[in-house]
Amino acid sequence: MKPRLIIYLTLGFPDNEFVEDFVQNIPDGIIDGFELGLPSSDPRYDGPKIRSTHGERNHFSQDHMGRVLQTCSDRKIRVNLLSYYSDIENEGGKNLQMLAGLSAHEMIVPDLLIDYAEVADAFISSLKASGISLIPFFNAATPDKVIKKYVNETDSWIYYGLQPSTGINVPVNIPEVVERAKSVIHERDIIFGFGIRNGGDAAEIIRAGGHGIAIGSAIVDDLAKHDERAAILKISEYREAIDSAV
Amino acid sequence: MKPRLIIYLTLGFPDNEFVEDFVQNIPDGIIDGFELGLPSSDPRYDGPKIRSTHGERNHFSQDHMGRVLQTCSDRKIRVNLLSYYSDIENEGGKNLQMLAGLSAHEMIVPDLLIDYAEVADAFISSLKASGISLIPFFNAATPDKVIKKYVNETDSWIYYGLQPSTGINVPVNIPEVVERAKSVIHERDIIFGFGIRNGGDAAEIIRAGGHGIAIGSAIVDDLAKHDERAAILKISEYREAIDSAV
Amino acid sequence: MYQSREKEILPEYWYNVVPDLPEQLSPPKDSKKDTSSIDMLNRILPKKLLEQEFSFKRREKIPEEVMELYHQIGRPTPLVRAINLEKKLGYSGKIYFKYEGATVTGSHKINTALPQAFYAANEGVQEVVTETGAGQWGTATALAASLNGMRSKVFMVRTSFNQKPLRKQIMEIYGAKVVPSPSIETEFGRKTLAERADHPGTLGIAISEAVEYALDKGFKYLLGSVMNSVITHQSIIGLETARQLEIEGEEADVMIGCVGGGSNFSGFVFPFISGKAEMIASTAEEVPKFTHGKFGYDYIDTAGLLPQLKMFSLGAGFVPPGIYAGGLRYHGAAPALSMLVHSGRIKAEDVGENEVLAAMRLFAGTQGIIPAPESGHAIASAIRYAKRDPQSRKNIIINVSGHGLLDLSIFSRGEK
Amino acid sequence: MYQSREKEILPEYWYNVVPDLPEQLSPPKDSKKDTSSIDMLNRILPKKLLEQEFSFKRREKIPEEVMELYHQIGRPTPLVRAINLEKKLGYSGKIYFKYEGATVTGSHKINTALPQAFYAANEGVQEVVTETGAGQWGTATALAASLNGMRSKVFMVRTSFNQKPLRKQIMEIYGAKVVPSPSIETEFGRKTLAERADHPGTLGIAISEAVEYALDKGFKYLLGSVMNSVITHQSIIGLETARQLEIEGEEADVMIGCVGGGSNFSGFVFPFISGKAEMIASTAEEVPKFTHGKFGYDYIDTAGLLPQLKMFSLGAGFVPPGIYAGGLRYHGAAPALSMLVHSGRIKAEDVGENEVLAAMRLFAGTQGIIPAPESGHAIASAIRYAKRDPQSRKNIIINVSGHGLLDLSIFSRGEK
Ligand SMILES: Cc1ncc(COP(=O)(O)O)c(C=O)c1O
Ligand SMILES: Cc1ncc(COP(=O)(O)O)c(C=O)c1O
Repeated sequence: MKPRLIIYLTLGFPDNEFVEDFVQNIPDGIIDGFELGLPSSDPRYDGPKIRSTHGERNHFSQDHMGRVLQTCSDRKIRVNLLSYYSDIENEGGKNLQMLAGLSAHEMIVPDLLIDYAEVADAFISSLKASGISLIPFFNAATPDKVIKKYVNETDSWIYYGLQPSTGINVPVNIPEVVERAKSVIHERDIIFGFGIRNGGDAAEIIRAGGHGIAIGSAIVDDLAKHDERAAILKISEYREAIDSAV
Repeated sequence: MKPRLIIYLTLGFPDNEFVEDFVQNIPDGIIDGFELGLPSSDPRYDGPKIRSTHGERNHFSQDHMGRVLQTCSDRKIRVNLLSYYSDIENEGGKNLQMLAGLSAHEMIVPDLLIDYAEVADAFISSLKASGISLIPFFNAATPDKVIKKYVNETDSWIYYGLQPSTGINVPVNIPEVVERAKSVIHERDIIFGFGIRNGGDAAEIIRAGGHGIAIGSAIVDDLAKHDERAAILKISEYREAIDSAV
Repeated sequence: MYQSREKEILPEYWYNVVPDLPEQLSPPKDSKKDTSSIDMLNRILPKKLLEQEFSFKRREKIPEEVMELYHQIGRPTPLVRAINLEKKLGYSGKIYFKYEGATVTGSHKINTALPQAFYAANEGVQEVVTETGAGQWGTATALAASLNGMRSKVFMVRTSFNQKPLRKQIMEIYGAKVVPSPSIETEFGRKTLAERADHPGTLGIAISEAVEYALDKGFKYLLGSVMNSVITHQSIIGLETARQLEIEGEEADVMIGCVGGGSNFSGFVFPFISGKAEMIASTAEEVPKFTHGKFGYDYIDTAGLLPQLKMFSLGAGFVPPGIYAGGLRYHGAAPALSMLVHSGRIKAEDVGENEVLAAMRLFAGTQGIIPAPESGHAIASAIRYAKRDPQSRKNIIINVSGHGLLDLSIFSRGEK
Repeated sequence: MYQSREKEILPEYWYNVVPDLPEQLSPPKDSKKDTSSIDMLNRILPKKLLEQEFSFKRREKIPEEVMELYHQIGRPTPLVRAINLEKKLGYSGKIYFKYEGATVTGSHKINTALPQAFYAANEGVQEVVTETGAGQWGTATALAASLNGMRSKVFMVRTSFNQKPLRKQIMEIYGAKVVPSPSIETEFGRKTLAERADHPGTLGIAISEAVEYALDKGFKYLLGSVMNSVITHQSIIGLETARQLEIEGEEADVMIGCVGGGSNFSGFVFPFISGKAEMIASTAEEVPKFTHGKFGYDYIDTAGLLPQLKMFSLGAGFVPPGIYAGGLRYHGAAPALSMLVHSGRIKAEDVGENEVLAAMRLFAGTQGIIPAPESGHAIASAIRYAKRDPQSRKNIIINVSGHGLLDLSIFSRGEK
């Protein structure tokens, strides 16, 4: 199987126009999907890089999100959304209703299973009712029981964090992390993200049996500089790294 | 076998006359022998009772000893002598020459194997040359090797101390002491002495397998009082105790 | 140590409870907007330690060299049936205690100091630095550094430094440089002293000085409690206990330990977490973190240099009274332990000074061991438990985290 | 303690060397003309102890109750391969140490305090009394009394009493009444104080007070060293060592210990006496009993209440300097040990303070243990031995008779 490459963008960063152009311009075939983050007032599991992309929430507009999703849909690029549950909760489910009408049918909620475990089951049900699957977000700190429970309750692919949060670069033994994830999660694709520093890391994940990788912090600096070329070049390098690792 | 009863007397105590009468008057058959101590200026392995009988050395005379030995010889009472090696050494073997001419052919030298081990072999030879056997004196503190060596080098009976020295009355487990002695000393009679406090102790020794007992401190008070009758009565009681223990 | 057959008791792997928790642990939180206090750990912690801190492998192989050091410093430690204590209490069940005071430095702290120092030495570090309050952690660090051929530096809370000359002395014998904190060796220390020249010091200040010093000099900083990796290392206590109970043919019905940062208690009970044993965490009445603290994010250190953790805390600014049990004065408790107390799996209770001193005397007179005052809390809680139902046949297992030979002075104050 | 399998190491019998000596031991000698100081022992010593003192059975069964107490206080103690020390010294052979500091009272003294107290309690005694110099023996006695349900009283040499408050404290925690000696509680004490009100005390005076007090009140007196029975009890050290070496598959080539009264050393080496191991007794340069003492009869105590023994002695009136190693200040040495030193079977050497302190530091930094200053002599002698021939492949076995946690102050004087 061809390894998957997913690119994380925070909606509205560095500005709406850049993001909309970027999803339009990215060459065919080099990525397998976008993960689009809804800006958060408290992106507390993110490191300083990604935190900086959330900036002020008013960068973001529903129209902007709609346009980005439309482009991806037109270009047949798979998309999933990312939103902190704390924001969803604050907005009383407004986003959820909005999302239901869109072409993104998968969603990551990084704090859901950690800080809101007590409402997770109900939330997953209401997502389902809106036609949206939860992409479970796990990492090394997720207990086996928790992984098994939510693998059971969902049907999408799995997002597995290498680092406990983005932007942290603590030493990680990649083969061990992949092995642990695969020993608990069966028959589901596992995409690894958070703290993949370079092509070497990416290749190591694939060699160890990961189904794909997700990249975010790595291109934040290029995006901040509005340097689309540089970002796309970097993405191609990751593509090459994982493809040649198979 | 009839158990043996040996009575210790210090020559010249309480005075020459008393001792000479005593060996003359003791009824036939109640004892198996006398052990005659040569008064010592330093009877250091004796307790206060026996120490008091040594008193001043000038109580003692060779003539006195000769008379006592003669009486015993006449009465067919077996006799052995006891002398500290420190005295023998001081007197440059004078006693030894004297003893050679007498009818006492056995001798105990309590400090020989302890404080004079380095000259013991030579001394035993010179005793032999004078026709005298050493009665090895052992006790609980005598190492196995030492016991074996001197059992080999001698041929008389064995004197085995219950207490580390006379006049000490520390608690003693009589069966254990006798058992130990018999486990190291084979095919030789073992007479137990030092600290036999009463008929009960005496009987216990015989019951445990001892071949006889030696009594000393027990009659010192009677001797001091010149009370021959009381001493003989006490001796008879020991006789009875050991005889009935068989 | 000690016997080749004791290798049956000493495990080959540490145990990390995280994969077996009922819920997921909240990650540490960066306290600052633009820099990462978590990333900063890369500069002060040994790489391998940091990896352990965040990898949460259920089984973490104990390096062979550390294994050898564990043997040398007295592992496995004994599990002792406290027969005399049982008799004295008239308790019908059995009371066992795991005795961490049997290590050469006198407490469980060496269990984590050794691997931390080993990892640091392995990375070519020449000197390690840490802080100490009561002195047990500084002692363990000093020896661990010496055994791994490194220098060590200990920032010791000034009041302790003055009150516990023996602690200072033992650290120096092990080769450590001990400085009273606040000191003039760090900016933070100088600032603090400028504000108050006779500042008595706090653990928070000492941590800040140690971290600053490590950052400044490129040395590594060793941590004594609270962190996941520390608790993983301390699992050796519970793993040994499990094997020792197995050998005895017994099961743990009730497990009791004391909680400062939570390392000895967690290390003791976590290997039993999937079983049915009742677990009681004993804390100081004067520092009632579980009974009066809040469960939420708070700072590890007072200066806020280190990340925030989700834990029970009385507030990083909490100023504890100068109690007899210096090791229990910490404001918070390890995240996994906090979660399990929060969920009710682990019970918590507070014990006061007089009850603890009486328990220590009783233990000394019956078992011969002068426990550390910290461990005295565990013993006091166990005595409470046994007295509540003397007819019970439950096996009570106590963790006696250290001996109190260098803390004897506490017997001169308080109850006689 | 600790593990059921450790029962393989703990022997069932004590060993008395006397039946295996090359020559016969000279009996104790009464010092007085008309009374027997040996008989007097009947009044102050437990009956069973006195029986042991003079029965010299090669194997003496350890009572079951004492066995249980031995387990409780930490027996068997560990035999540790001193790998770090070997490395530091560049020694090609192996160095092991038997660690008596692992007992709960911190030294070998508890090995004999327990049976003595047990025998006393068995005879219905309510209180035991003893003296202590450095404090280790008093500590052991205090705990042994407490464990056997008796009160205890300790006459502590006044200088120690003042210099070692921790020692006093630990004895009191164990329930002992500690009085500085000379005291006003005995006639001998009052007499001594009348002559000199600020008398610093000596071990001799303290023994005399304890004996007088025991005679007066009908209590029993416990002895800490020198006597045969004490050495028999201490044989548990060597017997365990023998089994531990067997388990390790090793033999003892050189055995080294320190000598005060001779109990730890004798207990350590006597079970090996019939073998080929080289044996070295290490004494303090300031108390050179073997190298400068006389082999002959001398008093056990200064006042001459107890019998004379044939031993190496510097004279019962010898006034030792107030050295760092209080336990080595005794003027004599046990008779069996003295005989074996006299015969050449056991070698003796003196070590001075600076060498000992350096050895203690080296040991602490490599093995993590702060040894008792007494034990420091054994370690210093072992280091000398290893340095003399680093290429040797001999197994050196050291007896580390106690820990020095309550003696840390000695490091502040002398060499830095
Ligand atoms: C002997 C002892 N026990 C317990 C503690 C408390 O720490 P923790 O809860 O991390 O085990 C300390 C801390 O200094 C200690 O020294
Ligand atoms: C730790 C320690 N070692 C050794 C000794 C010396 O005594 P002994 O020679 O009887 O073992 C003492 C005596 O107090 C001691 O406390």
